[in-house]
Amino acid sequence: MSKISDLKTVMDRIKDGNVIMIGGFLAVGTPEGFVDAIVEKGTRNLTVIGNDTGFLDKGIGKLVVSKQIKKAIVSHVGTNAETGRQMNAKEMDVELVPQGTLAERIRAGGGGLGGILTPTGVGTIAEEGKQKMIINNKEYVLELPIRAEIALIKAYKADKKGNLVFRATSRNFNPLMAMAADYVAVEAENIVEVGEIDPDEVMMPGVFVDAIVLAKQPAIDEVKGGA
Amino acid sequence: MSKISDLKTVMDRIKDGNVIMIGGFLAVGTPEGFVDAIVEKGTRNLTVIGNDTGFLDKGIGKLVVSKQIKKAIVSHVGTNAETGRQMNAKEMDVELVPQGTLAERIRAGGGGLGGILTPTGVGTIAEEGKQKMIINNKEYVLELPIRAEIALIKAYKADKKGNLVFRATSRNFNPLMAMAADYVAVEAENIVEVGEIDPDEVMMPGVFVDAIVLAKQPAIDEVKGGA
Amino acid sequence: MNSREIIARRVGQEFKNGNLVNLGIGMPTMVANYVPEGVEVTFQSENGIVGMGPVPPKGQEDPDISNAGGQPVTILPGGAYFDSCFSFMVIRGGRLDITVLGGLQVDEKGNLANWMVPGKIVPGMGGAMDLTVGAKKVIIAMEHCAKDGSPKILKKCTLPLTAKEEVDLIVTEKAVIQVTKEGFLLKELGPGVTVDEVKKATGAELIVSPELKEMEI
Amino acid sequence: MNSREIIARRVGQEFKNGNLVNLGIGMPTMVANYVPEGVEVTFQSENGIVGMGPVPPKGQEDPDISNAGGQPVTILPGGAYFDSCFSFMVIRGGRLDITVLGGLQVDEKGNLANWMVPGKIVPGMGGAMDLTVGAKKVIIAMEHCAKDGSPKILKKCTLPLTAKEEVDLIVTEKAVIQVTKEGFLLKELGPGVTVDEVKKATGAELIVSPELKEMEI
Repeated sequence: MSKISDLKTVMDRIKDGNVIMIGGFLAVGTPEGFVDAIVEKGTRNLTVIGNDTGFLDKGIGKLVVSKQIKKAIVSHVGTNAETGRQMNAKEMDVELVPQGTLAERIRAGGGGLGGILTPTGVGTIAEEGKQKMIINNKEYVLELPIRAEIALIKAYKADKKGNLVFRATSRNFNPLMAMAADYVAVEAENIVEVGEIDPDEVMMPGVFVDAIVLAKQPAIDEVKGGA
Repeated sequence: MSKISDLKTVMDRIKDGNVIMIGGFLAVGTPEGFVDAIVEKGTRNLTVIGNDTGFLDKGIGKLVVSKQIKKAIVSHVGTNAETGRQMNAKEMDVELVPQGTLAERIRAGGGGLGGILTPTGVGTIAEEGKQKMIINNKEYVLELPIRAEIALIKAYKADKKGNLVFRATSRNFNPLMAMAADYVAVEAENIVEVGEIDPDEVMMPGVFVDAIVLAKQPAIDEVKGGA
Repeated sequence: MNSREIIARRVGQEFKNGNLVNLGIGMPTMVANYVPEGVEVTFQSENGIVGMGPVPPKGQEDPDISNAGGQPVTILPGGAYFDSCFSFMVIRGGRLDITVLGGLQVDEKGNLANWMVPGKIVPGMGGAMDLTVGAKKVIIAMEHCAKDGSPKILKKCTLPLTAKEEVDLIVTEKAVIQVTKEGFLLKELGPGVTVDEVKKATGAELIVSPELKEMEI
Repeated sequence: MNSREIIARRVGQEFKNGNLVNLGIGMPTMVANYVPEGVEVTFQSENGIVGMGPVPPKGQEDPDISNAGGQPVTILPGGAYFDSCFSFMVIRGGRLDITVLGGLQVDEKGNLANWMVPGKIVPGMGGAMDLTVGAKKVIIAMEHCAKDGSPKILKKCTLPLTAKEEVDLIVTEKAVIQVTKEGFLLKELGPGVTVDEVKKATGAELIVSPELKEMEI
């Protein structure tokens, strides 16, 4: 059962008002082809979960500029002035979450946990409205799981069953998000046959993946030192 | 700064009464050389955290037979009759923890979390004495982190900085335990130079590892299909 | 056909194309041999493997490749290994379609007891508590009665529970019984078994399905 | 030597052999250039890299290898990559020796504010809240005063906090100040700077160390 799909099939799943996770860290490891296709499609009122809102012309930032995001749940927006403008003008809602907490909340959503207790954010705005608990004389904030309807992630290599390999720091949030959504679409730089990825090399088993789309631009293997 | 060490140095760290995590799953991926050395040393009153108590002659079971364990925190003891006997005779204390919860508790201990909420064990003995919480209309048990003074783990390959690669199902609890102890010693089947393991191939970065000891028996690479 | 084969064959029929399946230790492991033709399922085991293949021929075992029972297995092309924490994220995270487990007792609320008999045998729960809570469908594969002939399918479990209200289906050599809000629904009979025989061997009320039939195995 | 270089040089002296260090975005990143000779430290960045090497020569950047500021970096032999969740387990889990961050305000309890100015600029906390809570030693590397000359080292922070009571050391171009239970301890002066100058530029009481000396940079 091959999971190879195409951009149109993936885009057909994305509707106005969806909650979408998008991988990447300051646009490193962001599935730019998927982002461009959403911009083109013009889907509106999206809730987007990601590490940051990228740049005006790169990463999640393109969806900010095109005003398709109703709410962003991210750890950082400082590299995209338009996010700040829309946030101040109350055109977009931004929930800022400490980066490690964001990662753990996505993981909890993916792993069926009801939440995690983290020391991060104690005594700051980040704890506001949240339950706090003292465990072994130390204060922790209870952080709740996040899931999405759709996760759009980027991989370096995928086999046709959806087993994924990420590369260098483009891994970041991608494997976490692949676990935490009802429908997971992967933009892969390389697609290989089943059996070509060693079982110990797999970073995300295909059981979490629903659709694989070959990235538009071919992998620049001269730059990346070969597959 | 090489972390290559020897069995004696690691054993010198282990004292009566220590809390020790030992990797492996029914003796697959257990550092048998370390276990044998503890038996030989005769350290007593140990608290041992592991997936199971192995067999009479394999894995953690050898420490049960030699009566060196005061308390075992494990998910399963059914493959070692001596554990059952000592448990019933109240010679050893056994805390049974659901396997997924044990894994998450060790991870929480390693990652600085105060605990996690899991649906596992709700309505069973496993929830007794624990706080329960309702999140989004679903019941969860609050499970607390576990750490150890020492973790003894098994790796397939280590470089001299302690970067580790595990193999097949011998991975199991080993990487989790490597994060959750004050002193982490690795029994490695193969030791290679720094730089020989690709940064994307590393399953556990060396920052968590304190000592590496070459496994006594050479890797049976014919059986294992080569390094 | 012996009881175990009847059970294993019938459980295999529950698998749908593309399912991710976990088989418990013991009899459930046998089900791997009875996946219906044309159905492709992926087996995972909680010790950290997905895409598990059959037991290797004698002499070709790899000491690093085993299932959760510690038995040597193989891995199929497209399989993957991972650590124990990740393994249970798959299990609890909603991607595991079916878990097949053995049982000591199941009651009409769907409660399961299969991990200890106080004072007698306490093997531990292993991964069973996580599997029952996590899998979309929990199938209990067991002989209908205990060795002493006493019923294992009860109004209320008397042994310590593995999971509360998680069992979906019970498959024995005598019957296929679904756990419903109204109670146990008897859907199929074992080869040559009568409704009365099932009722006598069961310690709870049974609703007999209007579509009751004999297992087609 | 300009202010930034003074600060970066002095922070580098805090590194001990074998330390695992995280450098924040901006000025803290400069510290990588001033690790004292003979001291071997390992740099990690929260986007998922340990064993980070210097910025690559122009034209040799790899688009998949960057630091948490999005800048191209390299990886040294013995380095490793991992996902964001794992990255913060390293950070919160007790294996990160030092984090060097910039600051808007630090107060005498060791509170830090460095992630927003309400109504003006709200870049977000990124990984700073986790880093301050997780690292064994939190060093704030910043210019002593704000651009308008107002003090950033205060009795009590007025901006929203990044972390409560986590700062260990402040290094500015004018002074090295340790956060102690008794308050700010002035330990070292910047090149040519007097105690009075530091006091004037600081919005909190300073305890002058009996061993006060000029930075040796």
